[in-house]
Amino acid sequence: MSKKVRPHITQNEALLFEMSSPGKKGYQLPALDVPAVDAAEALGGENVRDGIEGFPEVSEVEVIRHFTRLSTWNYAIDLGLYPLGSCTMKYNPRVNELVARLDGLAWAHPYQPEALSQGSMEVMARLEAALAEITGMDAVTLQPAAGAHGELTGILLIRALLEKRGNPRKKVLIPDSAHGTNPATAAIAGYAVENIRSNECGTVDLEALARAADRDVAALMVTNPNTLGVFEDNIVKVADIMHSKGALVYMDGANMNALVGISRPGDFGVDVMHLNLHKTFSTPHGGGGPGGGPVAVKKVLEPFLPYPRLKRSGKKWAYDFKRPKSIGKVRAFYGNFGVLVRALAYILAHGGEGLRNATVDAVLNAVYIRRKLEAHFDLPYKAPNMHEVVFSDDRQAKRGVRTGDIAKRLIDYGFHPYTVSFPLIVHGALMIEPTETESLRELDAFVDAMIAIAGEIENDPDFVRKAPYDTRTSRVDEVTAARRPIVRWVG
Amino acid sequence: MSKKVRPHITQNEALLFEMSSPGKKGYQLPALDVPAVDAAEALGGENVRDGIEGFPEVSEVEVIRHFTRLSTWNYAIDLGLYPLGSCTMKYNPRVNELVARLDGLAWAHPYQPEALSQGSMEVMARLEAALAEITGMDAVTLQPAAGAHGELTGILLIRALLEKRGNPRKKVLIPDSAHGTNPATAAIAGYAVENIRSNECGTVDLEALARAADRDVAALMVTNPNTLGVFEDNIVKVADIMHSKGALVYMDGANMNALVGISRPGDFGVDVMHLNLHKTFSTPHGGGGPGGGPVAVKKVLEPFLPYPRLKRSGKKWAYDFKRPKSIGKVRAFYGNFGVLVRALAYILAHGGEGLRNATVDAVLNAVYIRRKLEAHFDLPYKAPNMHEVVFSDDRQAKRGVRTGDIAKRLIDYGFHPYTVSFPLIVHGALMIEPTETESLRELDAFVDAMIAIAGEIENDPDFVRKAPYDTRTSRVDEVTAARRPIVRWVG
Amino acid sequence: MLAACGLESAEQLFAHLPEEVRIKQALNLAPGASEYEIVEYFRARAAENANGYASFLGAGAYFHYRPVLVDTVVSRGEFLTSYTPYQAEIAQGTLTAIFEFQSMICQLTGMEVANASMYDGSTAVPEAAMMAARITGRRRVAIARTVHPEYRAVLETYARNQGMPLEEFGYEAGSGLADLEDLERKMTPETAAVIVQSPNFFGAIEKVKAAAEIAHRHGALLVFVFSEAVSLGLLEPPRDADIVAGELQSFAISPAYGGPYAGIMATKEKFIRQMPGRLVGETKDSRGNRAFCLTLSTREQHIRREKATSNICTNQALIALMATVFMSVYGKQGLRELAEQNLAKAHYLAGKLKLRFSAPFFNEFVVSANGKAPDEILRGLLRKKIIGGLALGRFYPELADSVLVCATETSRREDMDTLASGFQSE
Amino acid sequence: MLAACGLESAEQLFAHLPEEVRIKQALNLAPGASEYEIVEYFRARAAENANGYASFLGAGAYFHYRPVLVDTVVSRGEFLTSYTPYQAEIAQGTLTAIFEFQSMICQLTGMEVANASMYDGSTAVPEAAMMAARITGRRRVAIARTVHPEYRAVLETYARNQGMPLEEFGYEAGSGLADLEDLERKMTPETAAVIVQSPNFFGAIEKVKAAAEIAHRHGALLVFVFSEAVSLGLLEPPRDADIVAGELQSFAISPAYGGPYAGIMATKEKFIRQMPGRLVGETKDSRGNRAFCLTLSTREQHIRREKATSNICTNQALIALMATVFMSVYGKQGLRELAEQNLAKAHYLAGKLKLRFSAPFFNEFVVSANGKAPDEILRGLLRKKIIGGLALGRFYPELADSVLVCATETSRREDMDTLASGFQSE
Ligand SMILES: Cc1ncc(COP(=O)(O)O)c(C=O)c1O
Ligand SMILES: Cc1ncc(COP(=O)(O)O)c(C=O)c1O
Repeated sequence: MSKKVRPHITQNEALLFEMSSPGKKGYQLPALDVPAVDAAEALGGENVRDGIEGFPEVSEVEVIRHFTRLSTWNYAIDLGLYPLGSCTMKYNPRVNELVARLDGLAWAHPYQPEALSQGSMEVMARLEAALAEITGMDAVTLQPAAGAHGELTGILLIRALLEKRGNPRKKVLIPDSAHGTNPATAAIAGYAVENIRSNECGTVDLEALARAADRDVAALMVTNPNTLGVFEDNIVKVADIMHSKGALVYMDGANMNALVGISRPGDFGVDVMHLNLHKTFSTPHGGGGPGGGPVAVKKVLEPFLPYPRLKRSGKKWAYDFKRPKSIGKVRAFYGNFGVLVRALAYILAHGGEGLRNATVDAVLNAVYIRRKLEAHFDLPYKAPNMHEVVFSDDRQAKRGVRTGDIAKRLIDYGFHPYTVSFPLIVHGALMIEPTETESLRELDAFVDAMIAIAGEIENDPDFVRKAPYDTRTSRVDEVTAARRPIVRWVG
Repeated sequence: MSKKVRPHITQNEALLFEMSSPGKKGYQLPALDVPAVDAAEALGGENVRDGIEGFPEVSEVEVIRHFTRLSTWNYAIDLGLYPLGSCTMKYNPRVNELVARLDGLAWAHPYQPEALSQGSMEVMARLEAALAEITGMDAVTLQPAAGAHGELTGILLIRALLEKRGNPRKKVLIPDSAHGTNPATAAIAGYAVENIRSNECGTVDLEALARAADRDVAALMVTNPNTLGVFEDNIVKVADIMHSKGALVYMDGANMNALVGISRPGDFGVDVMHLNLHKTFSTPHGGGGPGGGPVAVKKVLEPFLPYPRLKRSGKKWAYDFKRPKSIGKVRAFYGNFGVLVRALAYILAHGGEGLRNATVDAVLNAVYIRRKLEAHFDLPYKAPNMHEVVFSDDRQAKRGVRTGDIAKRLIDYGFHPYTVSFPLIVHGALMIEPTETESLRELDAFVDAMIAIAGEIENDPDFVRKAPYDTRTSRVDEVTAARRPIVRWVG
Repeated sequence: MLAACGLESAEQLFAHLPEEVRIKQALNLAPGASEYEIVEYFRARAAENANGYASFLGAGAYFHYRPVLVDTVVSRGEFLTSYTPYQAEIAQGTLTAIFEFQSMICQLTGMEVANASMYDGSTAVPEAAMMAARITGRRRVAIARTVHPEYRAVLETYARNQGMPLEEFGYEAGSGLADLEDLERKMTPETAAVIVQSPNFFGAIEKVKAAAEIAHRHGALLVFVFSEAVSLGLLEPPRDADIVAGELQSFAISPAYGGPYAGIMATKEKFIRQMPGRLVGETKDSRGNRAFCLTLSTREQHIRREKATSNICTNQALIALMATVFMSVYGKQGLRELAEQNLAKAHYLAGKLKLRFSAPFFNEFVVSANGKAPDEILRGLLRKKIIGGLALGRFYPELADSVLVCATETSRREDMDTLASGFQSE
Repeated sequence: MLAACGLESAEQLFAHLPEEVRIKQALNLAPGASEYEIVEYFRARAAENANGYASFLGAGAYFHYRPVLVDTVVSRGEFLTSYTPYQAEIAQGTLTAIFEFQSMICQLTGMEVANASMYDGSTAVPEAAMMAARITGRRRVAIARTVHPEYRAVLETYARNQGMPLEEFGYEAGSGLADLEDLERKMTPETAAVIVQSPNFFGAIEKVKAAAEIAHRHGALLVFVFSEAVSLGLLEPPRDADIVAGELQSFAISPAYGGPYAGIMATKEKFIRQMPGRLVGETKDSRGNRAFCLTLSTREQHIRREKATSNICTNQALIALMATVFMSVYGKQGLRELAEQNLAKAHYLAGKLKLRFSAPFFNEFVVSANGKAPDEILRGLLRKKIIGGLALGRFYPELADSVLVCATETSRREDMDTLASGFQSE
């Protein structure tokens, strides 16, 4: 067993419902300083419910123990390398948590008067400006709540522009390496999806693109660097092809951690793109969210951005709701403001040079892993990689061990696995993104673990197939879960 | 193996010194807004040191991972029952942490003007009043930093009074069941210690006391309930004996969790006592401290309290430094103020009735454990117990298993052990204090574990002697540690 | 490290990028700042916002007390800094908590299944509408004008591009409730969903049963929306609804100038496969221990791509966890007492004001400005450090003389008295 | 539960208490308050303290920036809510951190062993004096008047009752340094310890080597005291001292109106068995893994009782952990840069003021009020939201015209300029 981990006791814990006892409570409210009101009288008896059946009844100490115990069953960035490709699991600075909790920000109501919201508005304006500078675009909306939401916003912007030009068109082109949110988004925005196959370098096949790019095409959704971590070196030509057909280029900015300070999408032909604040800009993933998916656009798309827009009015910020061409709102209020605060804090901490250095380190770390592992795992695409590297389980599959098994075995070695089975163009993908915040020490431990597992597969593939061994929960039966779904507690 | 725990991987971690690399840093300072100063010039070259040899050089993410990983190796109240007798490991409410961190309190400087310290002074005044009410005493000093420090303060107060009366006297009487800090304190206060043996009920032997109580005796230091958890039912007589000889009664208030709201030391003859805020009043132990050891006294001792004293001056609080009879200061400034804030928050949350209810539950929980375990473990003293119960390992010792072994085996069952080998009057003591914040569920699990271990000892004593098995660190060799002490990292 | 990579300089890492795409000059951003400066910067911004006001704003974002434990739990790195729980063996903490969340949302709403969260209430509404369209095979949607105007605006954005015609039905001028006769008129055989909110934007309790009856009679689904989750502690849950889409901000989530919040979606078991978003299910591990994992992901974009039930990927997991802790702390008894306090406070305040509508309300209601300009009243209150509510003209031109006012358990009697006097006096 | 205990009522639990000791009426305390009310109460108290002032107070409690990670770490329940690490197998987190703490304190002070913490700097001083007495078999102690007056007061309290005669030696009126000639005069064959502090209470760097030389020549030990730990990032450590007693408040510990802070004690290996307080040592577990445990506890009260080296039991573990995190974050390079910034700020400010003493100083110095009353100057500064320093008359009657002023890395140039103008102008 590896030197990275050792098993230790963790507390078991029942579900809250199972530990409930009638009458227990974890709260106390201040005494009411006004007369009590009879609910049935005020609301009508038919509108008043009985007690919420099954709802937990536990004490304060039981609550804190419950969630503390649960938390110890999780892996997290705070515990070690989390090399999920495409997810940019970098360190989440704690000062960002502190500033997001400042009373004046955390307790600001979205409808409080503009004169009493200048701090929030300044934060948003400054973040918009910084993101425009980083992406090389002209305007930014902060309203979308996550990457996929940003994609939708972006495609709707394209649709609005094309409608304005007379024809919203019918199709969106998407490389076969794209993330699932891209086609799902295009469909929700009312477009048919046409897949573009990748060439042998894993990048967009120019010929295939040129063939597909007809007058029905509204846009190309391209990820750059793509999901192989490879820069689309023909990106300028790609954009030219699209533009020449009156179509636009949408860039999925999930992989901006490879580009910040090095290359700007606005400079290579992109018309609209989203950013994932919860990836590139270090806001914590929190077990799946929240995120932030700002969309940056070229000037031509600016009139269509969701309202309201921030505008300067004398020395103050004001909201401009009169945006006749706007696609409307994509979310209530102004976006995931608390996430925006954290992202701005990250940008302020780094500054321009710091952001660029982070990019360099992110790419260097990924290249390092590639160098150390390419003798042991199949590398289906040989083009230079940027912030992540994608191997395949080709060699290991011959011994009957798949990428998912290797992932589970990595857990025993003390690591969170890489992204499994994505992108789809790699059969049995191992998609590894270390990020810049990992130390050489941690990277080396990971490399050693991967090599050790490759060795184990040679000697005893079956052993690896049944991993993990040292976790409190052994391999989870996902098939049964899906076959007869139990998605709530029924006692 | 018990249902309470299951092993899970935890991260290993080197010492900070071992993971250092030159030039790494986890901090950034704002740029200096004044001219830099040449240190050698300003201070003299001989006063300027070289870099601190061996000092860590690590990144921010390495720091957070380091301490997060370390933390997962600890047991804590937040994880489960922590039945350390004499330690009152109750739940530490998190709101207390919040209020102690409010800027105006946490960043108050001890020398800021009184007019700008009224909030802090009010907190202290209110806590003093509440503790006086709870103990039935006349005045309270908050200066002592912990229980032992309170003991010292209390004994010095006694000494000062007796000196004033003409003779500080020579001896302090201490029951043989007392905590080690009692004799250690008496010695530091310049007194000889005379042990008083306990009677067969575990309480102070009145005859022995009467015999020992001569005119050389300054005070008796008594713990009530005593360290067996037994109330000194003769306490009034005990006090009378001491008082009749011109001696005073000091009460170690470590066990006040058995009395709050039920009985007041000031009403049963105690002249001076300390409280452990980190026990009875729920301030967190933090792995060994900080604490708070306020001392409460009867009027006769009030003039001798450490200066400054809070006094009302019109509508404001002021400090009275002119205390000619004062024993002086026992600590810089006013005490562990942040701990005082938490203790007051606890008192405010409970109110009089809530405090009393807590006492009732604390005693009930201990009585419950006694009832459930007395068939399985030897109970050397049969008097009714209050907040804790002390068994002996008599039966288990016959199988070669000692209290320390049972304690280690409890760890495998998912519990922190009880207090081992204290009080000294019980051979092989198991001193169990559940506190009021434990649920019946958790108590039952503990009882089951103890009974299961008793069974294991019957079947396979050797197995128990080598516990724990499921911890990342197996039984630690304390003997070697003491034989050749390595108390710092030397690389 | 460079050497180990066979590189001489970091620049070489980017040598494969075409020259034309490389940045020519450094980013024009301020130099990196220290923690200290960052805190100072945001403190200064926070000071530019409202501070020390008593606020009676609600309208989709409510001031409720937040139990300290909530922040304690979500500040634990194990929850804060983990990703979506794809690797169940090292994510049982998050998975178990989500399972509890889903269960509690079911208990609260009277539904049979609930997902792991949506972005917020506003985006949950179009997701519910699209789900109804998938289930019914119809495209039209009828939505009450008493639904939160911003939720309607978001639905509008989605629907327009989805080719889903939207029909709004009005409200009764007297009661402030959705005009169900108008709804009846607007129902068509193509109507997939009827969408009502309760308490509605005016704080009034809608006749959900009657709306459901109309919807169902026309073969449509009823989508029930809520924006004030605390009301569910006291109000009859929407048992007649087919889909529930709501906002949990009231459950320990600070208003945070509009987000992040947590949306929920709940429905009947039979519709589970049409539901958007992540779901956690119960199963076993290979040793037979109970375990949880993400399940039914064949509904989701990463498997089904353009045929997915939604494009949602990242959701609001940590915020949903906050709500879960909140629900655990308050529990059965506490949630009811909390709702009762809200009811009492709002009715105390309402008793001092001229109400615009007659329907029963929970903790929000519309106040008539008595012929005065709402803005003037609100400005006057600001001088007394009171944010008096939301002038409704912005969303309802016909209510330009009215203010939406909210009182919660945090509203103090003396502040309510001040507010009331601001509406009454000159 | 009562039934399981064979009881009919909770009252029976206390039936064995003599009637006369039972409380007759309920405690006279306010009824229990909710979290909300508790927070309100303390917010109100916090608001009654100084808020928004720039402070130049030091004198044993310093304003330094606190890295956010410090609070993140100590807020983890595993550190916050654990007891003294008696059970090593489930306390390796705390034990490892303390071992690192001890090691860093050694590196910082140039000593060979350090304990797990003392209550604070002031109580560490008498502990050091008593330790010196034990080692030397002597009873007298000589202490410089330039040691923090409150530390001296605490020593005085302990020493008086221990029968340890105290002798204070003065300071040079010009330099502000301890008067070593006076020390020389006051040395006796009974002197166990010579106690000096550097930087001393006036901020000046003492001649520690020379003091040590005198002490050692007379067979006494040198006890070195510090109250401003940041100075050790730049100043030569007290290698010639025999015992170091100090205060770590500067290491990420908020001033908190005087506590909790963390005292340290460090010494030479040969004196380890005379040291008070807990010690963590390295060892192995039964599988051969490195492990840590409390060690040499035969020095301590729970084993040795009246013969223990001290009565200390509870110490300041969590506060020491804060200092440990602080030292880890700043590290070798950072601690130096931090100290250099303090030096630069203090010298900038000092350059604008009339200094009372001539000796080199670190981040604190004594300012002469130029014939004006210090209190008046300080009151004037308060009006400008500046707390200008500590008027020294309280502790040194002969310095009644002087103010102790401190500048740290947190002091802003503009505030320093305002402070200076307050001293200069009318
Ligand atoms: C390449 C790519 N695009 C889009 C997304 C979707 O972003 P989000 O999860 O924020 O909706 C992801 C997230 O994993 C991604 O990796
Ligand atoms: C009975 C008793 N007395 C005194 C003390 C000493 O208190 P402290 O550790 O706060 O110095 C303790 C602490 O364990 C104790 O249990």
